[in-house]
Amino acid sequence: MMRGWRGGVRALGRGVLPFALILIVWALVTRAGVLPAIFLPPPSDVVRTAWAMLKDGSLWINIGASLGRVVVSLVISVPLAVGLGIFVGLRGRLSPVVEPIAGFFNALSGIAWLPLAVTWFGLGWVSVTFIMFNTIFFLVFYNTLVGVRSVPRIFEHAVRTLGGSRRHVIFQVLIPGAMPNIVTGIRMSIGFGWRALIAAEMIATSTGLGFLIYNASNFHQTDTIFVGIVTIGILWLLTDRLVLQPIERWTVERWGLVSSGR
Amino acid sequence: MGRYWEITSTWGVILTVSIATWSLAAATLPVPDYFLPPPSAVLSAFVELMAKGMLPTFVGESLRRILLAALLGLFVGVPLGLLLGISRGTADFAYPVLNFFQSVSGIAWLPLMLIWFGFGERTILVAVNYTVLFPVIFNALLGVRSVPPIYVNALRTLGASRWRIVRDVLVPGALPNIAMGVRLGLAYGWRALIAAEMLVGANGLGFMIFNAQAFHLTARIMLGMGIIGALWLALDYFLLRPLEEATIARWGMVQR
Amino acid sequence: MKGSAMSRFVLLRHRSAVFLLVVAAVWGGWELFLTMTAPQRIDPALQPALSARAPVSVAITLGFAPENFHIRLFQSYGVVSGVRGTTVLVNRVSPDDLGRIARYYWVKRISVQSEVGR
Amino acid sequence: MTAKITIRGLGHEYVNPFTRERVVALDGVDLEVEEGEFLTVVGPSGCGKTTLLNILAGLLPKTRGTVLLNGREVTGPGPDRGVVFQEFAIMPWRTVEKNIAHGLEIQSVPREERAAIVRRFVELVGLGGFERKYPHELSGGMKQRVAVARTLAANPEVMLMDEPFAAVDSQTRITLQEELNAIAQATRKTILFITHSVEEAVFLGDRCCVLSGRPGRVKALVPVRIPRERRGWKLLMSDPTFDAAKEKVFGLVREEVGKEV
Repeated sequence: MMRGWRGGVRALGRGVLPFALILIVWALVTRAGVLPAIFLPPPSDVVRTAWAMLKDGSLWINIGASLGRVVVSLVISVPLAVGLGIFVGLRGRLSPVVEPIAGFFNALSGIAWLPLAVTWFGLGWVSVTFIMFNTIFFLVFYNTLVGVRSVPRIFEHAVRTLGGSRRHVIFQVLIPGAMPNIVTGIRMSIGFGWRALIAAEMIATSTGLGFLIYNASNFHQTDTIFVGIVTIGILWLLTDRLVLQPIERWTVERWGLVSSGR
Repeated sequence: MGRYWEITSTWGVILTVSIATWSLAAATLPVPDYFLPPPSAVLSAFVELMAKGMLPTFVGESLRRILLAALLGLFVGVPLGLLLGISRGTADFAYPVLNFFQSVSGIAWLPLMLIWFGFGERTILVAVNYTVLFPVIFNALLGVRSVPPIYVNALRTLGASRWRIVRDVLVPGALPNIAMGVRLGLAYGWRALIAAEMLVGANGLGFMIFNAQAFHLTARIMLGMGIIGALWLALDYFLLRPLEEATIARWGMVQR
Repeated sequence: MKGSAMSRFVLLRHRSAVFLLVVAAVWGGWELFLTMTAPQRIDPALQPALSARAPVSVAITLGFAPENFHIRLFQSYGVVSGVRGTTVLVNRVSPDDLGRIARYYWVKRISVQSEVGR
Repeated sequence: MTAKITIRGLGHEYVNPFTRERVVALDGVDLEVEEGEFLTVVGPSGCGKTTLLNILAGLLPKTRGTVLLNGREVTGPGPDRGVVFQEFAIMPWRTVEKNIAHGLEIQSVPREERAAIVRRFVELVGLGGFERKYPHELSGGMKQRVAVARTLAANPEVMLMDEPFAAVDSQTRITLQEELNAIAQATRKTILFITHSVEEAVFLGDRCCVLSGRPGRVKALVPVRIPRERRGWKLLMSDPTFDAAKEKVFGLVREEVGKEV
């Protein structure tokens, strides 16, 4: 039943109606000349700028820079975080202590690391990637750790009584059992990581969508700002639809599990 | 060996080892002093900033802004989300718009707001409240839409009025999602606040650590980071988690 | 709170309520403390100016050399005309603002500017 | 011929790690289970039934006493002692087929042989057509059937069952009991079945072992001399031997429950 409602909404959700309406209102407001152009440029300007930026490649460069950082950080930190999360999760003695500490760094993850990163690595892509890595790593590590520890012991007993060794318990019980939390951790880490990246790019680099928008505001190029903002929105919707939902559907929903990720 | 002893000893070991390595690294690493100040420097930074009255102001300003956003989120965001969610028409219209605006992080709007509101308190407030509000509204709407229809139909067969259905089924049913929306909104909001304070340069923890970096006062950066993390854990443990437990535990509504 | 009915009493003992009460108490107590201790920081010589409700130029002495934070803070109350070691000279401060400045616990003393001399 | 399972002087104490409080669960249990026998264990709640099973399964280290399987000391969990738990301990992330084959997979039985065994037990427990389903798509009764099939597929020396039908509605329970009876007949497997229901214990068991209240001790062993083939609910409704055994066991358990309160 829940699937029916949500599916129905999403089907309609893809409808263009709402956005068309907003565009019309936007166009009317700007034509009426109530606001100066630097405040709210007409949609036609934004489209023209977007087209120009696509043609001269500047938009692609910035998208590439931002997405590149996301992918690099994900590729490095997710496997490391999942591996360490499971390793610590197995250590009954270690994990009750590491969990609150990981919780603290989880709460701290994000832009709060920027000043320290800049102190250590100076302005530039190293600091930004460090912030991305930090955000993603701790979110995934914490959720994996919690996930491993929340797998009901009954499954472990079941495998043991089937003659399963520690290896079987890890790969056939703990990892799949922790999967809902791991998936939540990854989903959250991309959400928070993406936001941290945009903020960090505004401060610490000279490429990327965050920088594009912030720099445009210094020159009052409001149309470029809107191009950047719309791009960020679209990129997130694509990531959500093409990456996050398939992972979730393939793992968690198929097994009918619900995760309690934080 | 009792469990208590086991846990406390592990805590003891981890804390002493980490502080020791930190101090050792601070003393021996061939880097300029400001790179890695020892724990003692962070402590003296705390004492200094308290004596100078700066820390209470920074913490006070940040807390004021996030709590304001939380109140706004609860008393404006939630009702708005429910309102939009109740009738299918508004829900189907609002869902894609909210989904888009929720995916554009508050910080991405900051440059535009700098143009609209300039480098001041208003820009920070708008950025933070935007970041908190949209996940709250979005999840409240989602919560209402994901209440299984059988509950609605059950009440309808009892001849319940539309208002009663909203009050007795839709709102309680949506509570777990609302709690999650508030939690997510504030998590995003807290980070957007720190970033906004850095960019706009108004008193607050974000500004504290960003400004400290300009003067190579790394001890203050670390102190600020510690407080940012600790404050969130306190907010989470004392306010957000109970909110979530109250909603989910009360109705055992972990929707499959 | 295993989903059992939340009776009024249990609600109050719950950690959220306790946390809010403690925060409110600490904050209230602190504000009260500041309000109580504020008058001691104001130099009696300033009383006539205060009662005259006219803006006044003052010298604010701190326990430490002021940082940019403090200068900016005082600028929101009046015109900062100079800094002498741990003293900040602020002109045209309204009596109400003076009362507010007096409440900062890190302010040692607020005295009439002329006494300290340009 | 030595007994399949020999338990002598088995005792067990739970020590609360925080408060150091000691609770004696079992005190001097002596019991023997013959090859191919269906022994049911019944007793008041808290008499250590599950503790006994967990020790036999090797999941719980015993405080004292000896536990032998085919004459060899039991040390840890192993495939020779299959266990069906009260909660549905089948993996939510595995299909019915993969769950049943789980034990065989662990013992690295070749794929084709595995598939054949799984097919046989899917039919035996009546799960035909559900092979591709995931546990969250099954009813409680069907989940427990998967658990039984999984345990039997691993071909253990002994099957230990910890109140497997407690969390199932009464109709399904009766069908599961009849099916288990048929399986016991077909496989001649040695089964130790823990239950709190006297009726279930007498219906299923060749012998009923009644445990005393805490600390658990073997109070009595009541034989149920009814051939397996005649054990069907319709038949037993009016069978004097069944009623007599039920009365006896019920009396013994009542005595212990009285002491408990």
